[in-house]
Amino acid sequence: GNTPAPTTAAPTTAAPTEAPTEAPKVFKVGINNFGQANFFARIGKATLEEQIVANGGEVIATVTADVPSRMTAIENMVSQGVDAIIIQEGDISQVAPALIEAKAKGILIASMDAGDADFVDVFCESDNDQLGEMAARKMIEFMGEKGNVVEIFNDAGSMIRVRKEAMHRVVEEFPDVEIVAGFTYAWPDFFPDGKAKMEAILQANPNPGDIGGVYATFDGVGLAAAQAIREAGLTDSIVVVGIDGDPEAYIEMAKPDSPFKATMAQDPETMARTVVDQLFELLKGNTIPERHIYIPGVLITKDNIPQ
Amino acid sequence: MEKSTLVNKNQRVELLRKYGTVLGAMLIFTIFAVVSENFFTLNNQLMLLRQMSMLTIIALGFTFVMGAGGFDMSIGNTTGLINIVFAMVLIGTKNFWLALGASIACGALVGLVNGTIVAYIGLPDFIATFAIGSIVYGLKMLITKGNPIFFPADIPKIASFIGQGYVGKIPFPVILMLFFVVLVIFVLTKTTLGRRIYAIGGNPVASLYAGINVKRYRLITFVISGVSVAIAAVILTSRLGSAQPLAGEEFLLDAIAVCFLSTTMFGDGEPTGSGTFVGAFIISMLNNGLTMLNVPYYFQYITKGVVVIFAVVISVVLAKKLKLKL
Amino acid sequence: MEKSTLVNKNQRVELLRKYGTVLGAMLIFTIFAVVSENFFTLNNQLMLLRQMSMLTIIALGFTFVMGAGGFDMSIGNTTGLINIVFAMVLIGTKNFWLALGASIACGALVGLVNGTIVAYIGLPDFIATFAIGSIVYGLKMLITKGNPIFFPADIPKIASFIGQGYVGKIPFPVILMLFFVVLVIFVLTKTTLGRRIYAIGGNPVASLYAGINVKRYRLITFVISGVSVAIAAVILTSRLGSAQPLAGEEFLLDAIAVCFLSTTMFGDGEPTGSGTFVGAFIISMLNNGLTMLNVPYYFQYITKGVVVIFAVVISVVLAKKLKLKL
Amino acid sequence: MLGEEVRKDIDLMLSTENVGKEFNGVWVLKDIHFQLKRGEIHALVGENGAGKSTFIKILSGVYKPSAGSVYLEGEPVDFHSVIDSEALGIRTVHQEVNLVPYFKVYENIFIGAERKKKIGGMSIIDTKRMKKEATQVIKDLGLDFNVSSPTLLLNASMKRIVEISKVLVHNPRIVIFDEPTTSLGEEERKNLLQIIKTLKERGLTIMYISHNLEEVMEIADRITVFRDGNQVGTIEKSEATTGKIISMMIGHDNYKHYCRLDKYYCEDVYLSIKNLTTEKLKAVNLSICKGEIVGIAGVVGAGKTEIAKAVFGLDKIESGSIEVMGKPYVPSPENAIRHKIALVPEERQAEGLIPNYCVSKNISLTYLDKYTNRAGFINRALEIETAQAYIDKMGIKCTGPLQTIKFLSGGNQQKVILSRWLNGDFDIGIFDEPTKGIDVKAKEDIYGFLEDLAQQGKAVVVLSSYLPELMSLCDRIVVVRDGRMIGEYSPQQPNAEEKIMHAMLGGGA
Ligand SMILES: Nc1ncnc2c1ncn2[C@@H]1O[C@H](COP(=O)(O)OP(=O)(O)OP(=O)(O)O)[C@@H](O)[C@H]1O
Ligand SMILES: Nc1ncnc2c1ncn2[C@@H]1O[C@H](COP(=O)(O)OP(=O)(O)OP(=O)(O)O)[C@@H](O)[C@H]1O
Ligand SMILES: [Mg+2]
Ligand SMILES: [Mg+2]
Repeated sequence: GNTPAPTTAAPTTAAPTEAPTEAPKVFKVGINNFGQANFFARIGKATLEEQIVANGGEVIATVTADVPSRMTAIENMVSQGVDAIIIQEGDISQVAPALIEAKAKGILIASMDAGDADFVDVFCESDNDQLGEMAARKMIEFMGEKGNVVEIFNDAGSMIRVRKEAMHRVVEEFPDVEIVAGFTYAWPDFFPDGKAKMEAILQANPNPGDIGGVYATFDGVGLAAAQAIREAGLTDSIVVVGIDGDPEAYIEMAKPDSPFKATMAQDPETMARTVVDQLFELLKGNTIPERHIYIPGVLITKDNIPQ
Repeated sequence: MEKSTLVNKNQRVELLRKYGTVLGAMLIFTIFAVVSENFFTLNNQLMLLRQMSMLTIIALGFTFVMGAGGFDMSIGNTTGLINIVFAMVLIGTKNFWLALGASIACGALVGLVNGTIVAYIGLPDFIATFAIGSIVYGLKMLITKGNPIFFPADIPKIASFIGQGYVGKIPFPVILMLFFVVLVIFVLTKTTLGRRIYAIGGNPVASLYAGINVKRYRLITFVISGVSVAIAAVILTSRLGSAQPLAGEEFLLDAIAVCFLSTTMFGDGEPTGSGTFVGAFIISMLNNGLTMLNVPYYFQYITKGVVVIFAVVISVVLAKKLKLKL
Repeated sequence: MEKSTLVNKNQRVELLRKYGTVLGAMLIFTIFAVVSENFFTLNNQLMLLRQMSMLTIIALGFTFVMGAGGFDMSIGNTTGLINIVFAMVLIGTKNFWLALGASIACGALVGLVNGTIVAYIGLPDFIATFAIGSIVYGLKMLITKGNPIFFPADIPKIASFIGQGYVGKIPFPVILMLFFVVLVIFVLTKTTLGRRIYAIGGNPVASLYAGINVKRYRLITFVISGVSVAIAAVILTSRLGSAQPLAGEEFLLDAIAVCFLSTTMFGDGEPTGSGTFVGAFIISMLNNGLTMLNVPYYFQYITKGVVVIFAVVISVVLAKKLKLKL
Repeated sequence: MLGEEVRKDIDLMLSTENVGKEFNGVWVLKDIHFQLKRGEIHALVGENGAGKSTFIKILSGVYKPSAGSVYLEGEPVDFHSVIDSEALGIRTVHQEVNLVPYFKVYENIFIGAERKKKIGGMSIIDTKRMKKEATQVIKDLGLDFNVSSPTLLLNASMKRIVEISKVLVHNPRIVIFDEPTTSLGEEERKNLLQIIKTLKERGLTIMYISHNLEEVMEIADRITVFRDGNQVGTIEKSEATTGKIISMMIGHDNYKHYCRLDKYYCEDVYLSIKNLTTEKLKAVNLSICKGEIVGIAGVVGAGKTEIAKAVFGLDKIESGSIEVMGKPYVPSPENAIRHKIALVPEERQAEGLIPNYCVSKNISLTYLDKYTNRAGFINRALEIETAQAYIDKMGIKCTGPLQTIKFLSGGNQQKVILSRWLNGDFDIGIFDEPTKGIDVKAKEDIYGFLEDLAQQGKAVVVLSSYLPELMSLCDRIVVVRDGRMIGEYSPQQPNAEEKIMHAMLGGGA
């Protein structure tokens, strides 16, 4: 929904005219990060911490990898007297009861790429549907609008599911494109597992042309798949697209013989900065123009790799 | 010879062996209380108890299995399966008791399968329950494709009370947990069931010669474990307001750690109900206290490892003074 | 007395018991070969062997620990730590042998710590190695903050050869694996080290009375396990062209499953070198074959569970006919 | 206190001064001044729990003494573990059998002493040589069996032989035998005593612990008696008589030989076994009545234990049937208890003991319902009271009903496990080697208890390879050989003992 944040005062546009005499309150901000396995999580977390400190706040950082632990971490942060909580990645509604309890204590809630809920005060995300759709279209374009697709996914991540479904939707539009195989990667130990499974898929479809495209729902597994494809000597006939904008994916794409052709880059740094800045506005008692902020993804191919 | 002083010294060692881990726990508790102003508050302590309630209940079931010398690797995955069963039946029927019944039946069924292949067919418990866990994992992903199931607005109140409600200031899961702790301590120490389970754990051959139906009792322990997983899963689902197919996988290793801690306390090398409670408290207190102190997460892993080792060392080193060990 | 027929019948049962799991494996193999045209090709078989090489090497180390009646829960986390150590030293010094040495030293060190607290201080192995694993996890996240380390272009050739190279058509990791399989079979069956490890696993008191330094040998098994983890981690890092701090965690449960499968084959309830090889083959073959058949992942988990149970059932049911088991 | 010169006496192999040992504040050994002369066979006797095993565990480095010192050839030694004592040539055949079950016999024999050969500069184990040497060692002990068979399949006596062989292949200087003849049959017992004598001739020094005073009288040069952890004295064989040893052991002279007075004649059959055939047994027929004591005799491996196991549902029955009071009965341990059949197993440590349980919990285990109210709660007070009664009655040496059983001496553990069944609610009790490991005096008590059971109208079946005990105890004796029933004898009939021996050993003997 679009519920305005409860702490909102009047719809102001200018900065508040508070007297700068009283010592500024040091806001404690708790952040909870879901696993530490990919670049998005890491850069996001680091930037969140930096930006909180830059805003004069104090950070309480927690990292958890499953839902009950995440809930425990939230409760612990509340006990510690935080003023706001930022949830990064995963699905914020999975821990709704703990956050609703926190909210009742006057704590602000922010979501960074972790989905929306009516108790969320600030929500910054990439549009995963858009990321998935654009990556899929680019892949199909590279494939010449025909051929077989392998999908690499893991149902356990909400954004991964959104990306996968977007791809399915796009594929429907092209009668000559078909999803013929796919596999789930292990998490967080995805790299060796992803590579081994891609190898098995390639053994089952050994001829050039058996597979035209590999849709990796995030760059990490795309890298693993690209390795397997290169080793199988199928670089010329298979294209890999990923999502994330992982620096390692850029390095891979820059190689002349890489099957890794495109990624939809997210911008975790901007996302993190935006979420923190908006949150601090609310903490200071100001209003913010937009509760739900999209940080657009950028399509990166060999031609526009950022430095 | 100064017999009396010797007796006293040995009794002290024996006391330390039984209560060494507890002492360790109290020490850590005190440190947290002194260092973090928010740790030793009523609110935080109640929250800590609520956090540990699910782990405790699962570990209590595991105590039966381990007491009989067995092992159950399926508990983590089964938690997720029951989360789903509970939510689906609840949403489908809007009847909490039906959903609870279905969950317990499902837990008992998994336990029955585990118990049958371990006790009656005779497979090694570790590998058998591991394989069953893998099947359960496949099943729950087959059903949900990984999607969580959220409660709609119109579910019965009691379904959220179980995990989120309070009786006075006390969270309801805490009351449930304490009830089960007392029940398990009672069953394990005062009834024939408990006596026979520990006898089987101590010497299965002798138990057989003593006329105990070893297979049946081992089966029972797995069923108890399955049912306790079901109860914990219902609390978890209620607490989360949604069924997460993967929620609860972490319980496996934590429950194992808790039960091993339990073996170092109170009893004579077998896990006890009270030991399991203290063990779950230690593990949960570390999670809570270290977050309170804002220790970076990787240091939390290191600290947790170090603390567990020290807690066990206290008991083991003292136990050694007492008897020959290999 | 019809001794001869009895003996023959028993010998048949005994043969089936020892080779039942192998028969099961062959059956699955045949099914894959028939159903998937690309499964039984030289290329795929070589790839399968390469995929299983790391798991096999880790499980071989675990075979020593389990042979002596122990358990090592730290192998998964240690793999990740050594991935990092190897990559960092390699990138820092550009010297493969130095990096290899550092990795092996690091593996041996973890083994030494495990072995010391288990064998000498006397902590229960499960909880102790679990705690050490937690510390190792914390350490590697402390060092890397979870970042993988990719190899730059200028690393020595041999560093990628180890994991990616070929000798003729045969991937180098396969050669390494076969070398270690043969070495382990030899050590376990033909040397006093192997005899004594099994003796300790079979009856530690008897071994102590026979003058075997039980503590030292148990320590050695943990060091062997650590070193084999190090070797596997070096292959893994070389194979992936990068050090992934979390890569290898899956090895823990797989290696345990492999060693339990191993105990059902060839030997008499203890894991053997050849059994471990076949066990690793079964697990890896399932991953490979089911993915090739494009079986949905949840069915893969179900199938894996069912197959493991059946493979073990064959051995166990037959073993029962031979002797009283509980 | 011995002077330096006495300790350095060329004849003195091993000596102790002031050696004592305490567990949990209880001194189980006090001020032991023991001297073992080079080349002698020195017997150590005493009641159950007198401290014999503890003492030899000190000599072999399993325990460290709490007081005093041990000297080997005059030099003080300080053993930190078994490894240290073994390095100096002291080896022990322990009271409990400790073997690796799935190892082959020769592998067990050579644990820690593996024979090796060099192949291409590499040292690998020499299986062939170990098999050969193992076969020889066993042959030296007067036996002949396949050293490649799994140890798991051996019976108790053969396991004991393996234990002894294990010690011998290490070429020790001092061998300590802790009750080596328990669970041996007559033949093996004789062979073993002969072996021990041979070892002495080979120049080995031997310590020998036994509850069988005839054996002691037969082979010992000197005898040391322990009582309650004290060294009562050491006497030369020439001064020793059985009576004197017993009175030193028990501290007084009024000791009576058990002799059964009332004999009972079978009337109503309680249990009948018809054509029972298992893997080991061949068409066994046997009927047992309430109130009688039946002995089952046979050499080791004859199939005595197998009869008991079949009745208790532990072995698969291939054909035949068992009836209880004329009604068919399906054997299983649980069903056996329900039909009031009890089995007191032969290997009481492996098959009876719950090591971590205290004495009282061990006693109550089988008939737990006796201590349980309708709601299923155990009456702990009753349990402890009962345990205390048996501690007094059987003379179990322990600190009380709450002491953990694994800390009791071997014989006292046996007494506890026996108490479990003596207090049982059964109509037929099968006692497999009931006096194994039990001291002379307690043995007589146990005969008395068995007779009491018969007086109460219970059927008592005693399985024993020690014929004299069956002769004095039983109303009739059934002989098995090679899994078959050979015949039934009355101990009263003329030349009974001779006839039974003949039946046990078969045509040849
Ligand atoms: N020569 C032998 N080789 C291998 N195993 C034997 C041999 N003789 C007997 N056995 C084993 O011993 C067992 C028979 O012993 P059992 O315990 O029934 O005899 P027993 O008459 O009760 O003797 P005891 O109780 O005196 O040891 C059989 O299970 C058999 O496997
Ligand atoms: N580890 C221990 N802890 C506590 N008490 C012990 C321990 N070992 C032995 N004891 C006690 O020491 C005493 C002597 O035991 P020991 O085993 O030496 O007797 P024993 O003379 O060998 O008797 P038996 O003839 O029954 O074998 C017993 O009362 C026993 O309970
Ligand atoms: Mg003794
Ligand atoms: Mg017998």
